[in-house]
Amino acid sequence: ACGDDSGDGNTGSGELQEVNVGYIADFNGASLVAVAQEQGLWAKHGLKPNLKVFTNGPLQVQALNAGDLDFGYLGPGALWLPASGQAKVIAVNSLGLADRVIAKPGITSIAALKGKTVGVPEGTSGDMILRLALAQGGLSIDDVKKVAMDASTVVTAFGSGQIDAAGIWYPLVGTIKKQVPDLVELAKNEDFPQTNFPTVFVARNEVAEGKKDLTSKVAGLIREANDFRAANLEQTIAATVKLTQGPEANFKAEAENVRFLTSTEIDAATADGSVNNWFKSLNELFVSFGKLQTATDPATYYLGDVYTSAK
Amino acid sequence: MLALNVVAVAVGLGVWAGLARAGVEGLPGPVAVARRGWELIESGTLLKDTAASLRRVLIGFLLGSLLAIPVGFLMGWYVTARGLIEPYVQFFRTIPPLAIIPLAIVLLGIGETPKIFVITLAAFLSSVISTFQGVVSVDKTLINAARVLGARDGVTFRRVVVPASSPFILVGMRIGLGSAWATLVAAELIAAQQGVGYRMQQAQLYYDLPTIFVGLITIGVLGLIMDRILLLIERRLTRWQERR
Amino acid sequence: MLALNVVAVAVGLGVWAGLARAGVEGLPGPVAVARRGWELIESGTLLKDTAASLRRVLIGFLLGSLLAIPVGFLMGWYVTARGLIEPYVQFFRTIPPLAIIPLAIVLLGIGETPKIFVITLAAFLSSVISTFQGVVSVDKTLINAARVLGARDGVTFRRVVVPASSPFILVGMRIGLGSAWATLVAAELIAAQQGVGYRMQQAQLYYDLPTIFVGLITIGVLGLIMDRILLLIERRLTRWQERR
Amino acid sequence: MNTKISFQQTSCAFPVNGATFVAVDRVSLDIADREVVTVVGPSGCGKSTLLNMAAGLVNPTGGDVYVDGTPVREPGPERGVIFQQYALFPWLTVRANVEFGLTLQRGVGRAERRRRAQHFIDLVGLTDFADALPKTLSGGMRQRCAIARAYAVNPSILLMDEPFGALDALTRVQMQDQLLRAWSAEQRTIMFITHDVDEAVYLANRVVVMAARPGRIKEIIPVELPYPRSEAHRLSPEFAKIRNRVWHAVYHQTPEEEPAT
Amino acid sequence: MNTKISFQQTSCAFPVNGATFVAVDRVSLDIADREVVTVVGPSGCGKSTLLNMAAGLVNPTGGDVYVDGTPVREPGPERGVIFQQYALFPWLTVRANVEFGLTLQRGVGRAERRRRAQHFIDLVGLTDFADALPKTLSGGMRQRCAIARAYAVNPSILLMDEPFGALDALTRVQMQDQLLRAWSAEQRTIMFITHDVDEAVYLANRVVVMAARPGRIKEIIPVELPYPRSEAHRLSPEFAKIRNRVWHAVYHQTPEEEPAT
Ligand SMILES: Nc1ncnc2c1ncn2[C@@H]1O[C@H](COP(=O)(O)OP(=O)(O)OP(=O)(O)O)[C@@H](O)[C@H]1O
Ligand SMILES: Nc1ncnc2c1ncn2[C@@H]1O[C@H](COP(=O)(O)OP(=O)(O)OP(=O)(O)O)[C@@H](O)[C@H]1O
Ligand SMILES: [Mg+2]
Ligand SMILES: [Mg+2]
Repeated sequence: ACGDDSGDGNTGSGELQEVNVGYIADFNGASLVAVAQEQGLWAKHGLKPNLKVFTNGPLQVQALNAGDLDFGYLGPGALWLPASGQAKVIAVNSLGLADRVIAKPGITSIAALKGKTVGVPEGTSGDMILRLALAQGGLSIDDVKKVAMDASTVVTAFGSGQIDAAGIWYPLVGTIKKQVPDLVELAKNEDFPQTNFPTVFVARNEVAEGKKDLTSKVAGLIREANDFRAANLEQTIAATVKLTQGPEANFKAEAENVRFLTSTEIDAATADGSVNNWFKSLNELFVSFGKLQTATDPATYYLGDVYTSAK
Repeated sequence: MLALNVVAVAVGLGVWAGLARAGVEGLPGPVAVARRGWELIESGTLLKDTAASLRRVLIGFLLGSLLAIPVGFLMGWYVTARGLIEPYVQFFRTIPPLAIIPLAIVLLGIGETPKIFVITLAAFLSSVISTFQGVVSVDKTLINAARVLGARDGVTFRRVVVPASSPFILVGMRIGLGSAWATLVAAELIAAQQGVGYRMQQAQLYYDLPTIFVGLITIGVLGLIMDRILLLIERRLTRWQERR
Repeated sequence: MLALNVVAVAVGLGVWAGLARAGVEGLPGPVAVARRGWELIESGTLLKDTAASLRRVLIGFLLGSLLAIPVGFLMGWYVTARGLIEPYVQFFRTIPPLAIIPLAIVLLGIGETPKIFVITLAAFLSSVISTFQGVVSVDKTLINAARVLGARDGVTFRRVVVPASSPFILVGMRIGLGSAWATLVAAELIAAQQGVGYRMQQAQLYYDLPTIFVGLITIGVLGLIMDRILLLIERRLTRWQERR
Repeated sequence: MNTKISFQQTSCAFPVNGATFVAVDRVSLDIADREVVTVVGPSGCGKSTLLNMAAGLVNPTGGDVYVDGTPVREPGPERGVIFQQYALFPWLTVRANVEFGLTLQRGVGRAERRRRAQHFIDLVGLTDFADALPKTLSGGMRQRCAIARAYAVNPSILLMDEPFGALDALTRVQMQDQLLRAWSAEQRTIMFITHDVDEAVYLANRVVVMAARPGRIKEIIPVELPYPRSEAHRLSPEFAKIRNRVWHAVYHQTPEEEPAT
Repeated sequence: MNTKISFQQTSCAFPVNGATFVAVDRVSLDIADREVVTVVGPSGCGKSTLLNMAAGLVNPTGGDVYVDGTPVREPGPERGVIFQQYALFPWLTVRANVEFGLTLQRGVGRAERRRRAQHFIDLVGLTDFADALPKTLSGGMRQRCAIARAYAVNPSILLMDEPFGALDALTRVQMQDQLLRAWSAEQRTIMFITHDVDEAVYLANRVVVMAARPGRIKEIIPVELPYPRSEAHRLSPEFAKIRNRVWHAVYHQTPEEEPAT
């Protein structure tokens, strides 16, 4: 459905600039693209998109670096990639509130996790919230029996009682709840006001530096779509369902656990350094994971002024 | 035979339904899966996905198998070729397709080519060992018979080695076909817009098990059909064999 | 032969170094990989990983191959068994190992068992087709010869069908070995604490290509060594064959 | 005398390109216990098919074959078979091939097995090749190995399909005499296919002459020469008469080969 | 007369369990152009090995074999071979087997190929089985198919390894006469292995008698009977004399089989 819609607003105009855009087919990753499709924003911003769907961030960065993509979408777990110089962040998309540390009924505090088996998809926001939570509860990652597994494995393993706790997110937590209704949520994003889990759009380094005009056009489009979404969530969900053929219920659940900022709010957060602080605190986490050698200065890869100046 | 197959499938469905009802964690029952399957068919998604995946698997499988025949021959026939090629075949066979993907993206981009390439590679690597063994196992007296009738290497290969090793080649193709399908999911990690494997990954994002099962069954059934076709071809090609 | 292998490896290394130097995105050169490999060896990580993975692969491979021989025989010998088993073999062969993992966890937990199970399954499914074809292809006169000497089904199987189809069985085992290794990464998705596949996944998250390459090469080399051992066994077992 | 092997209106047809090809057409033949019956006939007339039905390797499509009064359903070690194509196990040495049948017999120990195998290996003149693989043997040596393998299990019935076809003349005569010696000592019943009319007459109590298309029995010629037989019988006028009669039955003409000195 | 095939101190040894087994030991033999040489000798004396070296299928380990003056390095279609084990292509019908060699010859069109194949199929009496697969043929029929296949390529040299061994007596005599007819018409050179001393004498210009362990030539016996030959020659006293001489050379004894009437 996406491929043929992309030409809609493009009647007779040779002026449109081609752009290769990657996204992930969940609500966070696809909603802005869906809005742009639905509202004809591409043509309006002088763009002709080539949309490519991926299942994770690192693959998109590889495609970016291989020159097959110009722009892509990353979740918080992949933000170390731009931090290590592999791409530039051009826009903040949303702030994730979906992450949880969950435990079997009976385990009521972080401290009680000591020595327990904890499943976590490594390197994801689930991993990050687990570490934050453990630190807050006075434990380190070595105090629990951490078992790395991918997200759907966490669902199965928790559901069948193979693990005692997990760092995972909604809507998967919802899925697990169907099997373990009385599971305990030990920690959630709001417990850590200093650390935000933003999702972002990134650009290939060469594009960000060499095609300022294009970058600016895309940033402008993102702004407009962003504000549309903030104002019309229902319509956005419908558009996303149409784009991805995905299940509406899951998108709804996902949307409930995200904070969508307006572009004005993002402008402000950029101006007062909050955005850079979000990234900085994540970078510290990445360093503790061993993903980054040093906590890079976000100013080197977050192109805040591109976003704020794009209208 | 067909009756037995039907029995087997019925038993399988029974076990599945039993497991699902017995409340094995998260396992959707046949009914839930059938309902989801119907939805996907109605919306046309399944058809489009299937068409996209089938195309990739078919092309990849055919390329891989066809390539395996001459390469397996070279390896079986010429010691030099074997020494040069074999280490690579063995090496790449042990490497999971997932690990090939980054390289495929770097070298081939994110279009159809790298997807088909990954599948081709999987089919090729399974087939080539079998073809090679087939070439090595051909009865020497048949080769001699061809040579005394005036056949040079090329003819001997085409008209004696290939038919004589056709049971091996077909084993290779059947295993290769399985590998091709099993690699589909990995291949469709590479920026696929549609495809059964892609749909399954998407479903995995939300742990949408019914959709995953629809995907598995689709792949399984398509694989089975293609395998039957291969078997029919095999029957035709190896009718000359004296076998039980 | 060995000299040729060395030449082949040297050429491969050359191409790799060339590609890396020519600046193919993200491809680490041999030197970087060797350095990383040395680090991993020094820290003892590589040894521990290798030991853990080797154990899983060996057990899974042996179980899978040994199981494949009687099952392949049943399928080749008794039409009923074939009708009942074949649809499942074909079906599961097309299913990517990744899709088996949830079920393995539900049924077998997160210990070593499900990891070995996934590998066993992969090895089994590759082997069984080949064994089956081997059984079907056995020269009828040899079976007749055994029967007139007083051999019943069991003996005929063990002492005629198995040796006569040993080229096929060994093809199956070699392909199965490849599958076992290729499945390792998927198997070690199941809550592994160490293992080469686990290390590679971790490295993939960190985009740590040198480590991935160290893993690939470790797997490749181990796979190659095991394959050579199989080949030696094959040579011994099929010395009776008249072949070129 | 008891009937050992009994063909009763036995037919065998093969499907060939849609049609059926009748290889053996309603053959009735009783072979008595301890009798030697040889079968001759033109190439392709159904001799091997007939023998394979007695062996239990080919199922009759009509009628039945009885051994000791029970219909034959499958092969058994009491019916030894020597195949036209030898059918040696290529992965076993000569010795292991010969021992194969013995290892399946209960109560035959290792030493005894070895001794018996060695006896038959010596008998067929393969002493120096006991540890050779079949692929290293000459055609005649392979055939002799197959003979030793069948003899070793000591079957009460021997079904032999051109067993001496690849042997040189002297070895052949020696094997014929050995066969007859063992036959009388071990009380065997023998069905023996050959193309050599002299051989057929020399060995047989009765010679079965088959005709082709469809394969059927044309004539059964008794050989009224006493056992044990020797070269003297071969030279007797009686022998020559029977020989000519068999030849005539097969080819509707007397042999053009006439004796010469 | 020119020498067509020349063995010059040709030896062939096989490695056997570490040691070497000398199958053929320094054989020297010149076969003239258009000569028929038959080879007889006890089973396992190296006849097939000798013939395979001339065919280019086995490499001598000592000395060399020359055909038309050049050393043999590989097989060629000018040297037709009939194998002791037939070696038919099991996936091809009788017709396709016979046509195989013809399809490799340039300038033989489809129709011509078919015609020639049919001719030889008819010649060996397989007319009704032209479209049968080898597995459905009897032993003798397979052998005849192999004969037709070798004849069809019309080689100038025929190397025949017990080609008529599985045939019944009458067919065999017919094939012998056909062979001689074609030989004189097509100007062929023939090397022919047989166990049948009569056959060896009937066909040959010279009979080569081999001895075993190690395989070597023991005696070469010229057959001074004029071609074309017929039954009359077979019955001549001259024939019987040569026949006895060959027999004696092979077995150090005169044939015990004496003529009878
Ligand atoms: N499996 C089969 N399918 C079709 N036809 C067959 C099969 N086996 C044998 N025949 C046919 O049956 C006929 C008799 O074959 P059989 O082998 O019994 O002949 P035979 O008398 O032993 O001949 P020979 O002396 O040449 O060995 C032949 O015409 C052969 O083609
Ligand atoms: N590949 C081989 N390896 C070892 N020994 C061999 C091989 N081929 C032949 N021989 C030996 O060489 C000798 C001669 O064999 P060959 O086949 O030439 O005999 P032959 O004269 O044709 O006998 P027959 O009349 O029985 O066919 C035999 O003793 C045989 O065992
Ligand atoms: Mg026969
Ligand atoms: Mg020979």
